[in-house]
Amino acid sequence: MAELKLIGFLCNWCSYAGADMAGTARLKQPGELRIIRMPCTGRVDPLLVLKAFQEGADGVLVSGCHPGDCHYNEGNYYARRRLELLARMLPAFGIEPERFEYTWVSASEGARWAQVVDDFTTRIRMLGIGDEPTVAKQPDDQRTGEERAVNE
Amino acid sequence: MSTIAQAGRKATDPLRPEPATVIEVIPETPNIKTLRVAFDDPAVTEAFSFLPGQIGQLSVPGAGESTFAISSAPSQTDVFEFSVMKAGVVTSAIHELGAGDPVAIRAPLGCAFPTDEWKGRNIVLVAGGIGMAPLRSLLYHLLDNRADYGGLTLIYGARTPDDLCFASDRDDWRHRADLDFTATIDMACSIWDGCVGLVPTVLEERAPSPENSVAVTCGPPIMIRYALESLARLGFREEQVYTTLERRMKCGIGICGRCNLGPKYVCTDGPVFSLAELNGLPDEM
Amino acid sequence: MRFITREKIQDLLEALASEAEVWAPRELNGSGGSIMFERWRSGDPIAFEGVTTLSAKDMVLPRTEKLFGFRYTAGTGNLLAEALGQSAGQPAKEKGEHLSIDPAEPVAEKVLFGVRACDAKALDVLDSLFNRADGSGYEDPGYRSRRAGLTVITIACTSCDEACFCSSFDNGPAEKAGSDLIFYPVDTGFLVEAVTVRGEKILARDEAAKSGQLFEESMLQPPALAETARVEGTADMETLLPAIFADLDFWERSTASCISCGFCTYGCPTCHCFNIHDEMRGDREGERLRSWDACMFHIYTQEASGHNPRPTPAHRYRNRINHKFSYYPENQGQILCTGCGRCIRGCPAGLDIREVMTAALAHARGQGST
Amino acid sequence: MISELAKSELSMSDLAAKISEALAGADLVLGWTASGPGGVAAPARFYEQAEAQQAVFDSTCVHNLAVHLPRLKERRVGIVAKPCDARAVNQLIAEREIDPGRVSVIGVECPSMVDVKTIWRRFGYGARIEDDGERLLVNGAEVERGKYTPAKCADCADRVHPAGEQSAAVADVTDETAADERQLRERFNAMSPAERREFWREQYSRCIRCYACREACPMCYCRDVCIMQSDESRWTGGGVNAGDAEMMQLIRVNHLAGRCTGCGECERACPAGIPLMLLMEEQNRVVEELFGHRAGVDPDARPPLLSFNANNDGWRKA
Repeated sequence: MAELKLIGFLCNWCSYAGADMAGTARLKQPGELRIIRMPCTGRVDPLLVLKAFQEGADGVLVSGCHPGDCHYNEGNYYARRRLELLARMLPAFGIEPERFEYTWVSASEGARWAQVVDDFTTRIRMLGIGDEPTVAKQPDDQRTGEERAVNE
Repeated sequence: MSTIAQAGRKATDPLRPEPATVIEVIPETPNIKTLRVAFDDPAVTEAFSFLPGQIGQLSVPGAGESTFAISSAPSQTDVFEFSVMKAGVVTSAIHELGAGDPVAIRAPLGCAFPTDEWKGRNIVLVAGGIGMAPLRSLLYHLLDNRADYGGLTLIYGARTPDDLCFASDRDDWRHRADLDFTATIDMACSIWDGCVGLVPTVLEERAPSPENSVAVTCGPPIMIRYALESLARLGFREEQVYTTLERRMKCGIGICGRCNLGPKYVCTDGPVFSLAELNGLPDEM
Repeated sequence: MRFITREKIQDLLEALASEAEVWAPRELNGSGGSIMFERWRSGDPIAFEGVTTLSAKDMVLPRTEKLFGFRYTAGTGNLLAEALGQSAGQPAKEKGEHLSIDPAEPVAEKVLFGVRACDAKALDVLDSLFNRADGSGYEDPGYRSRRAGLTVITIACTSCDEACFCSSFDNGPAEKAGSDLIFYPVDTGFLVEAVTVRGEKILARDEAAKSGQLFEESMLQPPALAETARVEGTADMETLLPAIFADLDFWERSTASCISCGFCTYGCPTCHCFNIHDEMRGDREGERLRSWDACMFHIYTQEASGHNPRPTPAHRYRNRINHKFSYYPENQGQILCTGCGRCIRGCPAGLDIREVMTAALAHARGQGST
Repeated sequence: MISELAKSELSMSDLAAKISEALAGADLVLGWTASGPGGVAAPARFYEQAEAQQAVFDSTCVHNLAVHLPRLKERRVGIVAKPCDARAVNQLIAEREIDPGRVSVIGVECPSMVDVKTIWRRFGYGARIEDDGERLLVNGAEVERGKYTPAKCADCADRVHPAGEQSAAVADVTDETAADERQLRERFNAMSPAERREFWREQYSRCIRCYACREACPMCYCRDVCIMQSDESRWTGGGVNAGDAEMMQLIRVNHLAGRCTGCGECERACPAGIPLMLLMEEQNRVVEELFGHRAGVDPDARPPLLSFNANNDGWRKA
């Protein structure tokens, strides 16, 4: 069975450090999540999440500082609005909303991080492999009739 | 399902580049590098030749393709040069290249300076910044065939000494008896003891005679504009003045549509134009 | 003339589909009733009426076309580079990379059924740039092989709508150029006229048909053809347009409602401008693609320096009109418009190219007299 | 500034007078004339008071002319605006994209638009449309208005003009209203996410990347530096294909979050008939649900995604 592809966008100042702590403490956690370090959840353009799904991610997790604790004071407040909106829009885009999660994990919460990853990974494992990447790059020569719904 | 093989197509597909390799990268200024390149296929090298003023499409496959003047001497074809100013995506990728890196090239494209018509005449070259690149190829051609031409004047300027390209060439040019060379910078500075002044101003000070002469100018659009005015004041008629133009190009063969000035395509009808030709075209620079 | 019944069209296409891809107009579901050229398979319905939303030009100029694939591999590349590198005491192949470019791929033969004369004529207009019959000009390998493998079966128009204006040009609703066969609609079927040898071969292929004879002789009279709207003086535009080129105020006013989208060019059967761009598939290989591009886009002429010679929609529309009615006729000897009317039907801003043409002609003539 | 509304009995001479009046202080006025292609109204610009007589306003004035305002920033502009168009003007003001001091809105009551595109698809391009406010005639024969009312008009929430006055007749909302669009929406709503993904792929496979959706949108004023058509950005490739078309629309939806005024111009402009408003409507609904915000209603309102509420935004507990 193909391996799940999970992408995590983690704030550099807290969740990334928290993940690091979980690692150094040798807390048991599943290995499918690939972490991308971000300067702040405020930098996590919702389009990054959508692009990850389009390119074939089976699940995307965003994690940052607890509200009130942003290194830049308010980045995660903005992020919270964007990410909540994104979460509610996913079904309309055709993405199962359960495949996306955003959460807050501080630098000292190594154990909590391990729990978050475990929960998220377990959830995506239950859902299974997601949609195939939308293969964009097909030259038009291969445009065929049968992929289309047509009036009979 | 039958298919037609693309047999019968001409031996060369003009949109298909030839693999080539960077031989050497010469930093010229903080944002200009000269790449010495050679085709990978000896048969391609064998068949390759170009004339001064012609252009080529240099690509870093994956990043894209961009158009540049060939800046080296037409007499040398096994290794030739493009001088590239960093501006966009492709030129940034080109600036990342080092010796040994693969590139792909379509060249030569476009038309050349009519150097045969100029035989026996004095030639005045007026260049600014990266605009020296096509004129450098022309200059080498003139020097390689020095006896065919009269007086040879080069005025080359840039904003600062650091922005002047081709440092080792300039040493040579300065010492040549058969070339009247002036390098100039826009504003005086401590590391420069040469001529100071904007190119058009210096041009008028040097005041080359229009008598039996041809002037060729290339540089930033604003410099070209004032240089053309200066040449007119010096008495150069529009058919005595040539320039080489830059436009956004894609195909390089006159069909993709974007580089036209009226019905003329800079990539095929140019990039070399006489001022007389340009004055007959719509003003859409 | 030869004649085929409507019922036997399916048999005809069936026979043709055994040897080539057949493409025919068809109403699409869920698209608000758009008619598009679609790959035809046995039994598929055909939209005999109406005009397709897009032209048939993607038969010869695909929306996105692979020019070639390329790959970076380890290994020897340039012998000269290596020799020079060794003599300079530096390893030439720092990254050990070699670039190879894939050979061209074959393209499928296609039959285009049910195209209108304006779209077929457009192929002839494009031939004069991409594939001159006399071999005197540029020959585009991709275009040429697609065109060489394309059979064009045209249905002449017996009716038209308000946006049609093909009668303004040399071509009309039953123009032959670009077609191999012309079908003239009559009561129960079509009178058929062969234009090319390829067309004649199709007329002569009855023996291959499962259902017996496809074509029969008919004494029916050809139908009355559509009379479209006309713009007078289109041939004069080649010489008149340059006179008003510099009057940007005129172009701004007459094209003011343009919102600078690309539908007029993408819908147009003759617009052919393109972009060349690379796309990687992972780190080591990729493709160079040629895709439709439009002169109405700002980015089309945007230079890396920041300068743009056509910065506003008016600059761009001016270029489009000039290209169609002045530059292309001057360079290729044909007007780059066949009057299909798609740019009028589909313009989201309600701009009518005929009004711009008429205004430009009047303005140029007015200037000429002063 | 949003000027007083034209009165309910707006006649064409009133409209001409309003335009003339606006031209006293403006360089040009954006409006419509009757002589558009296909015999319906087409956008026009009025520069001279004498030209104002040509102005019309009827139910074929479907275009949202606010799309032109960002390109006319240097000019003083009057604009004839339906209530939904005026929301776009408001939103442009709210985003500081245009200077309210340079724009004067000539508000017109909306009789509810007719879906010209659908009429033409059904009756042929250029079919004659007559609408006396009660009966809708196509080629001289009465048709059921509800079938040719865009869903955005049937569901119009802007009967009150943003300038404050009551906007008159909006088409009776019946089950027959905008039947096709409703059917599509119901079908979409019933789909699973996987079915929707398929639905969108099918839809996006028709996209030809003409950017009409973007160019027709009054809020897509990044235009010339838009990231979905840039040499620099790698959000999309340069080709024409369903994947890039999907990314383009995801970009548009995202960038219009809390900003879309629901005018439906993207969908109307799309030559491929892609139902783009399905996404916009859903997002507008979610934005209102989450932030209580409707774009363009209040020119002083802060866009919801450019602000936050530290205490009340906690939808998910830590």
